[in-house]
Amino acid sequence: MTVLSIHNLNVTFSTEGGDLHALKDVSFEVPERRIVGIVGESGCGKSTLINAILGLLADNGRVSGGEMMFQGRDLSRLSPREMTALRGPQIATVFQDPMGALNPVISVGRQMTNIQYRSGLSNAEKAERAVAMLRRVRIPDPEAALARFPHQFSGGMKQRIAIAMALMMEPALLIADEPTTALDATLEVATIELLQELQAQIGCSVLFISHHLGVIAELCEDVVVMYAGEVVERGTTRQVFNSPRHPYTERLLDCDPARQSSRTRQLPTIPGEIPDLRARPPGCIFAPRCHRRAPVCDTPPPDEAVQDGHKARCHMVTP
Amino acid sequence: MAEPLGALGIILVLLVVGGAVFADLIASADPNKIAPRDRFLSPSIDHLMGTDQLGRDLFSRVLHGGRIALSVALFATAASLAVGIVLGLIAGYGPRWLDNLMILVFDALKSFPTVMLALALVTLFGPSLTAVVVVVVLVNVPGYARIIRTQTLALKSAEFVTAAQSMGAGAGRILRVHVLPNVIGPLLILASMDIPVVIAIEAGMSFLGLGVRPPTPSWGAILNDGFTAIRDTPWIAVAGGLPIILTTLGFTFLGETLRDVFDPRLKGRG
Amino acid sequence: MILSVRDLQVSFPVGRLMNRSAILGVAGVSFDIAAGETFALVGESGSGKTTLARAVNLLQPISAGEITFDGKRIDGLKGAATKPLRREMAMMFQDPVGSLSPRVQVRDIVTEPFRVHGVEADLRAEADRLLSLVGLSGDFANRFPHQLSGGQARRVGVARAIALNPKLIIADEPTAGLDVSVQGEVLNLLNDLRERLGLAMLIITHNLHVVHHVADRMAVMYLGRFVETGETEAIFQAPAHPYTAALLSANPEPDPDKAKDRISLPAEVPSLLARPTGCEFHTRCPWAQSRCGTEAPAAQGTDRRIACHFPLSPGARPPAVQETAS
Amino acid sequence: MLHYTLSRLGLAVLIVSVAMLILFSMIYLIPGDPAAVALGPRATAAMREALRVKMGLDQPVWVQFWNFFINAWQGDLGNEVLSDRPVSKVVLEQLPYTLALIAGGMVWSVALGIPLGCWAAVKRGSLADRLVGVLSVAVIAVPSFVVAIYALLIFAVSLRWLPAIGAGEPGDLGDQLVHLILPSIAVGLGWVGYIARMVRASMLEVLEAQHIRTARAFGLPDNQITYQYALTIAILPTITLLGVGIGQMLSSAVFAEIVFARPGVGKLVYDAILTRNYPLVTGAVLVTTVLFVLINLIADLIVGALDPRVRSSL
Repeated sequence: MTVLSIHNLNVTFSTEGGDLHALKDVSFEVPERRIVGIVGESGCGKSTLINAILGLLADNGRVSGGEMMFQGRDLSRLSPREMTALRGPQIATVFQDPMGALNPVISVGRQMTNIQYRSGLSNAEKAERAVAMLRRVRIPDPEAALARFPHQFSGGMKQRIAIAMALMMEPALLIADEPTTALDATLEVATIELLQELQAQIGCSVLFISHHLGVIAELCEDVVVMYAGEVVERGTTRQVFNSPRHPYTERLLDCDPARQSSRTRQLPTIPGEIPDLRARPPGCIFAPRCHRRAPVCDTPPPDEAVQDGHKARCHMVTP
Repeated sequence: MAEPLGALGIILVLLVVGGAVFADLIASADPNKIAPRDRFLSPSIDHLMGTDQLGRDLFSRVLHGGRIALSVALFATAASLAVGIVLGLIAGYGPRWLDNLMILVFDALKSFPTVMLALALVTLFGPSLTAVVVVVVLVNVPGYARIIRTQTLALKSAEFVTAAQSMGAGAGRILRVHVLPNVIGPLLILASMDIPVVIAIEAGMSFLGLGVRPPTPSWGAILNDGFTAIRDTPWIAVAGGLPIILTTLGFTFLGETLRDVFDPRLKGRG
Repeated sequence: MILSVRDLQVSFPVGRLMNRSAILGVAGVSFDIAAGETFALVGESGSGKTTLARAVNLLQPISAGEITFDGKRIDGLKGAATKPLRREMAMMFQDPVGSLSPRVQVRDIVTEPFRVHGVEADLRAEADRLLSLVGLSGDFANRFPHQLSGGQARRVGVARAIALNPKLIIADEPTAGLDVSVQGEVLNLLNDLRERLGLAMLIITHNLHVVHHVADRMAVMYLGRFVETGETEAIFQAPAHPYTAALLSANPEPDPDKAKDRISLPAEVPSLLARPTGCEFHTRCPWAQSRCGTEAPAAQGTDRRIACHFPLSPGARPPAVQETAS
Repeated sequence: MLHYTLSRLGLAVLIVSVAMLILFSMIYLIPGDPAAVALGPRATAAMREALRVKMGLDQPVWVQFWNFFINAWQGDLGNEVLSDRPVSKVVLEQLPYTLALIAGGMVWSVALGIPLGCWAAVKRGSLADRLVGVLSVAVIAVPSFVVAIYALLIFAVSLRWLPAIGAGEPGDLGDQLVHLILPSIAVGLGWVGYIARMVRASMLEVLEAQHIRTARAFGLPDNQITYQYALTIAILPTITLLGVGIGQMLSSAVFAEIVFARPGVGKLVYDAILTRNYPLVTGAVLVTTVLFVLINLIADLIVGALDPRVRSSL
């Protein structure tokens, strides 16, 4: 069973300099009870993808093709009202910035009961659920925490409260948008362990977005590698990290200084810049920076299956 | 803000400025020539806006009044800007105690209601154009200095300023090269939007008889003449009020459009 | 020694009128940097590493200790007296774009040190020379900072730092805000320049892996103190302080088969207002024993200094965690 | 919150003190002899000297300021020249008329401005938004005394719908309210625009915030997001603005009182200037200044009470 299945998703923004093709033919699946990681550098389209799934694209953006099937329904065809009903109880989100994610003038308890407005529970029951959830994310003295305001918590605690809010309604899918990036490394570890533990208990699927390869490797079972608005490679984490087939993935993994276990004075890099998405090249999007470039790369690359579930969008891949 | 509004603003401003600059050519009548026989004439071909209680041609007085309004506005705004920028930079970059002291004085100055301050000043120094300019400067400077001060304070801890300090650059160089170019833009836009406010202050003080002295033509003074005789000769009040409305609207529309074009971040502020 | 720091303390006033007190952002640290050497300060937010760097650069007044640069005491210098020093010691700031003045062209940014210090030079030629040193073409001279990518802006920052051939460069988070594929470029550039120009460097970072490839020696900071100091390679081979070990494990190799052996630290970083008693790390240390809560450990050793009662043996794993999942 | 209240109060006292110092300096800087000015040209040298001693003008500057300062804080603003009554009493007699006028202007401009601004922000970019934008700018631009005179001309002189002068029969509330209509239109019109713009701008800013995105991601209904999550924050700068606005309305009130021949502090000061009744002028300026500072203090305290971030900051 898949919870979310995205097929050939395209997103376009109209800008003053012409249409910006932010996502091009993005396809991947989030199976039930699995953690899928999306990894990519800045400008790869991670945020656009989340906004598209949540139906929160900016006014000048639109889904220009493809479908996003969530529990049998295409998210891009739902009315705003139907979308609103899905967000929260079915698809919950944790955002990157723990400082800004909570409303500064509404108490934590009020915010946590507000989001249960569809549950039909009494106020006391809602508060009880909120306390139980805060206890699960290890907020000390959860009853007292309900009356407090976000600025009275540390960054790490705010992020745990945000996680509690997201998982309180036991959603089918949790989208985590770089939830640990703003945290210190040692806090990051604790937050990831917490996410893992709660996911196992609740049994939801997780779409985990990060630029941090180490975190993805630890947390995720499947991984989707994005570059300039395209999915260049996807598969299980083992398949992609142990035998990357797309030159970009290969290079990206090389670049991670953590991979260079022995000391080196010449670290690998990827020369060049991400192309202008207003004028996508007709062929492979990575070709201008690719070390294995061939004449055939000027034509659109196929989404080549390497082995079961492992796909790379590259001419050079031979199964 | 829609572009057509900007166009309307430009047209209005050009009309007022043109009228003021070419006042002598457009209106042949002497704005100060008293003609007892022509008192209270209603608008006609000879007197486009009619005449006032002394028989002076209102159209001519309105055009010449534009000169007073515009020159006071430009001079007073420029003076406020110069003083405000210098004080704001000092408060923002100088020592903490000086900043606190200056802010206190600014707040105290701002706590006088504008007209009350004007009334107090004029009582003490007598009505004159200088009094108008002093009032405008006293009213504007606290606000301008505060804007510059707040932004300077924010930039003071910006990395590029710290970088300049770490390089050994002195306060003068830092303020001139790294701070001023980054803070002056929004202030210039806000100041240009304050021009109609300054015109209103001049007209208001002249209306109360505290600005320009008769017989110098001023829109506020004409409005006052009209107000005195409002029941019998309403056109004088109309003649005095209309240019004020058109000018303030023109400058405001123009300023809004300029701001939206140059600095969209400021949209809806002030 | 190009730089010697002894028992440096930086304190910040906190509270208002009635209950005024001070917290120690840097609580007494000592280290040396030899000419041509790269020394790294590693720590998480609030560890005091940036404060320490700013204090060394005389951007932050110190409350105690000595700083000796190139044989001269520099702590306590003020105003114009600091100017000659600023030619010799250049600082690079965290934000690649934000540390460049937004309304100034790249050409004038990289040659600003010449103007500030009144050095006569053909500024146009100097700008081209500096840009080519950091691998940027002359076309960049006419750009403004917002027209640069993060990596390009970082290169411009490096060019400005080396403009007057300083003896020491202080780099605060040189790879912050950059993508992994660009981080390598910047680190390679720093390594390259260091070899060509014989610079000494003080690098401040939260990312241990950055340190691994550029620093000769390093210090790990926690709550304003050094917990471990030594040769980079030695520390990476066998971290001896539990905090170093936790930091090292927090940034694992992207390998799904190896990633699981992280050391997870319970609780959050204590507030500087309420420093723990004894060893200040004992509230979060998986190896802590009763002695750690009462007695502050003194730093042991000469080249390799460790402030811990029970230094780890190589490859140590945390003792079985009693109850983290309650 | 207590700390916040006390520090705000302390600041207000400080500001009023500095304002007194500024006012005193202005009086002291008057060219010529205040006693001579007050008594007019026909006074003898002996009379002037007697008044100088009575006014304390023979003492050193700092003693003069200290006396002025202490007396002013005790409510003693001296006596007015014409009837020798205490200035504070004369001003306080007129104050209720001015306050009624300001309250009138404030009430209708808030009642219209806040919903308009909210509406424009929610319908961002629509024709309605643009219309509200243009109208706000237009009413802000036109000075209140011009509005007053045109309102007088149209509604009182031409149409004769509303009374032109006075404050109405004492004791007749209905008559007083009718007399309040035109002046409060003049005083409040520009503020409809200010408030609408401010509410719109801060609403738009808040609606962009990360926590609003979070609230949407939790599927909260749009109305709740707009009114509970966004407006509660967006209203805070508007409250501060209203504090400032009352100061500006004090200015507009001067004109409105003169144009509509209403009693009030503005009319009082204006008449005092014409009769060279200087103690009355400075006294009235000081009273309105204190009033303005007080209102801003209240606005700050309201913002503090509504914003938990301020409330809990010691």
